[in-house]
Amino acid sequence: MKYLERGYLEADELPPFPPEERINSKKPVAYIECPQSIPCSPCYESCRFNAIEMENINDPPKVDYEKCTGCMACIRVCPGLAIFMLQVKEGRGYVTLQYEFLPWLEKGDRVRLYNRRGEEVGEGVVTWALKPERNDRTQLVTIEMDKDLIFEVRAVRKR
Amino acid sequence: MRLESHPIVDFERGKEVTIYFNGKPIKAYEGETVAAALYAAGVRVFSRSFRFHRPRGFFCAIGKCSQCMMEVDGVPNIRTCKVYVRDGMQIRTQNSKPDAENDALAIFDKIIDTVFPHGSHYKKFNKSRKVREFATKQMRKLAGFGNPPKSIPDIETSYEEIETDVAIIGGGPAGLSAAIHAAKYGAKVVLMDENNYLGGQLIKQTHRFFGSARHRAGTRGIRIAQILEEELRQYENVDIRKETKVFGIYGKDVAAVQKDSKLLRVKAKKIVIATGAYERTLIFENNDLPGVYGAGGVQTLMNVYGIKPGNKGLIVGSGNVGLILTYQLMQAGVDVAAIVEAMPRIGGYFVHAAKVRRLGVPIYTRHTIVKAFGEKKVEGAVIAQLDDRWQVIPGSEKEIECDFICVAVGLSPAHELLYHVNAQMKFVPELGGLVPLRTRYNETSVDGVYVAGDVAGIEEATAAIMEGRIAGIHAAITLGYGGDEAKKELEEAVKDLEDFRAGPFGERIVCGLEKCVLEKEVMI
Amino acid sequence: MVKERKIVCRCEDLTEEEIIHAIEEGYDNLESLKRYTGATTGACQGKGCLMHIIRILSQKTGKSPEEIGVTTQRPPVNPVPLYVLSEGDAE
Amino acid sequence: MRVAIIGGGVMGLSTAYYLAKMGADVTVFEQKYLLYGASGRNSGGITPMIDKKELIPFAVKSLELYDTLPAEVDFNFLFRKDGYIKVAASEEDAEKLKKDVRMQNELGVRSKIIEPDEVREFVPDFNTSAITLASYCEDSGVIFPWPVVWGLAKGCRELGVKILDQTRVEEVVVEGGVKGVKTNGELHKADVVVNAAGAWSNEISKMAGAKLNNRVVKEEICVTESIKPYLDPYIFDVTYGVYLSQSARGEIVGGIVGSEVEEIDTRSSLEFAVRYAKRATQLIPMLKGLAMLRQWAGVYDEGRDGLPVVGFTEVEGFVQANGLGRHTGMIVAPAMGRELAKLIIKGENPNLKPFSPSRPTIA
Repeated sequence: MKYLERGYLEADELPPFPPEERINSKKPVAYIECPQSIPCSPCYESCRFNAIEMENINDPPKVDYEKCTGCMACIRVCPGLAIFMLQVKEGRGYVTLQYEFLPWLEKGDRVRLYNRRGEEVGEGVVTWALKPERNDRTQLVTIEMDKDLIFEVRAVRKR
Repeated sequence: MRLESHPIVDFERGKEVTIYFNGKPIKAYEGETVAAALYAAGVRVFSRSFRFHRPRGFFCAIGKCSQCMMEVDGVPNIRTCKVYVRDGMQIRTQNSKPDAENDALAIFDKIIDTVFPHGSHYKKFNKSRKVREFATKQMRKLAGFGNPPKSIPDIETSYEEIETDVAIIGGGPAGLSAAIHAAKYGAKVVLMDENNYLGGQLIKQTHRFFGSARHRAGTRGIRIAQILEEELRQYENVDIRKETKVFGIYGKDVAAVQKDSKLLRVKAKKIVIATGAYERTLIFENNDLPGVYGAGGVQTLMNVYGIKPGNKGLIVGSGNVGLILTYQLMQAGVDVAAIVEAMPRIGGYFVHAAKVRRLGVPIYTRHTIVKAFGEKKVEGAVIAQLDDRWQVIPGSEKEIECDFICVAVGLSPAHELLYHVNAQMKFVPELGGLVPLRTRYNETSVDGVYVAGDVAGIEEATAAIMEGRIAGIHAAITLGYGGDEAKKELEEAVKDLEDFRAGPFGERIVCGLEKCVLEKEVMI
Repeated sequence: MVKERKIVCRCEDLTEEEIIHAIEEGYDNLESLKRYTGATTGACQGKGCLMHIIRILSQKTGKSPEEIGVTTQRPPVNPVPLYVLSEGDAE
Repeated sequence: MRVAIIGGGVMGLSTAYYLAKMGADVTVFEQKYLLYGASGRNSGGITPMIDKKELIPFAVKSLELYDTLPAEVDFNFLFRKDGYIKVAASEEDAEKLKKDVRMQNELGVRSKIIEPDEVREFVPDFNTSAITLASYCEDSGVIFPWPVVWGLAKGCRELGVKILDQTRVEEVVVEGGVKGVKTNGELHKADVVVNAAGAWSNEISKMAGAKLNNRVVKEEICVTESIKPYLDPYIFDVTYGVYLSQSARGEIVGGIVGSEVEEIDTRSSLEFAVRYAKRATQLIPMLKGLAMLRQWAGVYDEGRDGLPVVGFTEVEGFVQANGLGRHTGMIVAPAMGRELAKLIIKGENPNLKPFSPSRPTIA
C-alpha cells in the first residue's frame, strides 16, 4: 500500500493492462485505477455486460477486458474519477477521462497532459467532449495523444 | 473575490444591498451572511481577541467559534456568520480601538504576558488595598468583550408550543433520513435545522458519493440533499422548521429559537439527535491568525456563498475532507500549495488523493504544520517532517507560500444535547470522541432518545443516512406505527449498515461501536 | 507579525503554555482548570477547546481521557437572546 | 487540637483558615472539587443590606475581612464595590425595604431609600416604571466567588491546612464523642468535626447522629455573553426574586431566588430562563439583545428560621457550620468562620448564640 504514502500508483501497482489487440480495437476499453478496498460499487452496478467483477461492495473492481464493450456507462458514474477509457487507433492514442473544471473543453481544444504525479508530459487535442450538462456536470472528454502516453496521462488542463 | 462561474454549482445571488462596516459602505447580496459579505469585500480582521488583542477572522462559519462576533445595529456580540445581511445594516467591530483592523491595543500581544502573565489578575497588586481596588477597576475595563448595548432589537417575537411524536434535531443526511422513515410509517414528525436550507454538510459536497447505487452512489452530495428533501416533502405529517436552532432539551421538551424571533417548545414522545459534528482545531504557532480556517468554513464560503477563500491554500490533513476540499478549491480556481499529513499514509480514499496529485498538488505525509505567519492575516506557513515519535525533525522545516490554511484534521461529535438528557457517554477515539452508548437501533440509554449520524460517531454521510433510517423506523415502531412491514424494513436497514461497514474502512468504526453497545431490552 | 502563540482557547485567549502552567500550579483536574483559566467557559462554551484541554490534561497527568471526564455541558447549546426567551410561557 | 472540616466551601475554608491561625491542626474534606457547591455557583453579591439583624454585624465584619484577606493570602478576590440596589415592585415590599433600611441604619449600615428615578444615576438604562421603590448601599458590590475560595484555600495551605478534594466523607465516627471521619475506609482522627457541607449538611449530620433539619434550596442562575463595563451595582428585585450584576469578565450574571427541593439536583430549566429573561429585560430593556450564554443551578441550605446553624451540637465534638442561606453565605462566612474558630478553640462564643443548633426555631 505504498501508493497511500504518495497519492499515485507506481508501475508495479497498476492493474494489468488490457491486451494490445483489445486496445487497438474499434471500441475503447475501461481501465480502472482503484486499488483500495472502499465501500463503492456504482461502476459494477452500471455495467450491463458484467465486465466489472466485484466480490462485495468493498472489493476493488476488476475489469474483464474481453467483456468490456467500451460503452462508458461506468466512467459516467465513477465518483473517484478513477476510470479511463483507453484506445489506440491508426497509431494515435486516445484517453477518455472525466473532467470537472472551467472552462469546459470542446472538440479541437489543445490541452496540457499530466501524468499521475502531476508532471506535464506533453500536449493533446480534444477529439470528443460530452457536454457537462449531459452528465450532471462531469464532462467526459477524449484526448488524442501519442500512443505511448495512454498509460501515463491521467489529467489534462486547457492550454 | 466572488465566483462568477463554477463547474458544479450555480450561485443564485439575491438583491444587491449596502451594509456599513465601521461606517464604510459595502456591497452585499440578500441571502448572504454578514461574515460572507465582509469576506467577499476583502475584510479579514473580524475581531480582536479577548486578552492579547490578536487579530481574528472568519473561521468556522457555523456560529460556533465566536471569532466573528460584532455589534450589529447597536446589539453587541452577534455572530455575523449566522446573520443574513439587510440593507442599511450597521456593523461594528468590538474589543478594539478604534476598530479591529487598526487596534491600538494590539501592543498587548507583544507585552502583556511579560508584565501580566496569565493568572496575575489574582496574584498582583494585593498588598495595598488602594492599589488593588484601582487595578481591579482597570482590569474590568479591559475585560469584557462586546460593546455595551445601544439599542433593542426591533423584531416581532412570538412563542409556540407544539406536540409531536418524533422531534428530529438536525436536517442533515441523518436527520432527513430519520424524518423520512418515521413519517413514512405515519409518525408525526417535527424536523428542526439551524440553517435556511436542509441537507446539512451535504450541500457543500459537490463531489459524487461513494457506496452502492441504492445508497445513491455516483450522485453528488448537493443533489442527494435535494432528493432527500423532496422525498420528505411528500409526507404531510412532517413539520419542517428551518433556521431553527435547538438550544436545549429540558426533560423531553426540545427548546429552539426559530428565525431569531420565535421561542419554540416541542413536546415530543421521541427525540432523534442528529446534530452532526464540529471540526477539530489544531494547535500550532499562530493557529488563530485570520486565514487559518476549518475546512468546513472554507467549503461554506466557497460552495454555498460562491466566495473564494484566497489565492493559494495549504491543506492540513489528508482525510477525505482535506482531499475533497483540495479538489473543490481547484475547481473554484484556487491554487493549493500542498497537503500535509502527520500520519505516514494518506488518510482518505486513494482515489481522492490521486485526483489532486495528478493535478500537481504535493502530498507530504509524516509532515505537520509548525506555524503560520503574517501581520494581520496568513502570509505563509512553515511545515516540517515528523519522526516516528511525532516529533519535528530539526532542520526539516520548509516554508510554504500561501495566503490561507485549511485545517482538516477530523471532526468531534456535537454531543451537547446528549448531556442535557443525561445520556450515558463514553470516550471512543475510533468514533471521534465523546459518544453515547446506543442499542443496535441507535437508541441511547435515555428511553426514546436516539442518535444518528456524526453525533453518534464520525463516519460518512452514507452511513448517517442509514443510521437515520434505523432510528426513524424504530421510533415509529415503538410509537405503534408501521406494523410488520416496518419491523421487516428495520432489520433490513440494520443488515444493510452492517454490510456497508464490513470493509477495511469500516473496521475502525465497527471496533469503536463495539465499545459503546448498550445492552438494554429493545422493544420492537 | 503577531507574537508566536499556540492558541488553545480562542474565546478566552489562552495559549498551550498557559494551560500547562495552570496545571503545574495545581489546577490539575478539568473542573478546576476550567474555572481557573476560563477555558470552556467563553463564548463558544468549549466547542473549540474542550478536547484539547482533555488531551493536555491527559498528557500532563497521565490519566486517560475517560478518567479526566468532561465538564458539565449546560444549556443553552447556542446563546439565546433574552428578547426571544422572554416570549416564553413560564408557568 | 485536630479538626476535620467537611466541606471546602467559603464557610469551611474560612473556619479552617482562622482555626489554623489559632494553631489547630486542620484537614478539610471536599467531596468533589473546590467550587462544586454553592460557593462556586453563586453570583457574588456582597452587601450588609440584609433583612436579618442577627447577620448584619457579621456582614459588616466580613466586609472588613474582604479588604484585608486578599493581602493576607495574596490573592485578589476581584471585589468591585460599586454598590447594591434592592428594588421593590409592590407597595408591601416597598414598606419592607423602608423598615429594613431603618433597622440597618440602627446597626450602622449606610443604606438608604432611593426613589426609582435615582436608580438611573447608577444604572442609566434602568426602567423606573418597573419598580415602586429602591434601597441602596454603597459599601457593597460584586465579588468573584472563585478567587475567594482559591485564595482562602491558598491561605489555608500556607498555614498547614490539608485540603483533600475528591474525598467524600463516608462516616463520621462517634464513640461517645466524635473520633474522626472515614474516607475510602480510612479513619482520619479528629477531636472536632465541623459540618460545613452546605446542602449536604443534613446527610452529614445524620451520619454523626446529630439533629439537623435545614431547608435545601435549589436556585438557578445564568450568564449572558461578555460586554464592556455596563452595569455597575448589583441589583436585587425583592418582589420577583430576580437579581443581576456584571461579573469581572463582563458577563451579566443573574438568577432568581430558588425554592425548597426534596432531592439535590442541579439541572437547569427552561422556565427559569424565561422568567429571568422576562423580568431582567423589564428592569433593563437594553439587555434584550444580549444572549444567554450558559445557565446552571446550585443548591444551598438554610436554617428553618432563615438563620445559619452554627455551633456545638448534642454530639460531643460535632459542630454545625451550615444553613447560611441565600445571599448571605458569601457575605457572612469570613466573619462567621472566624467566630466559629474562636468557639471551637475556646469552647464558647456568645456572638454565635443566635445560631445555636439547639434553638427550637429550626427543628
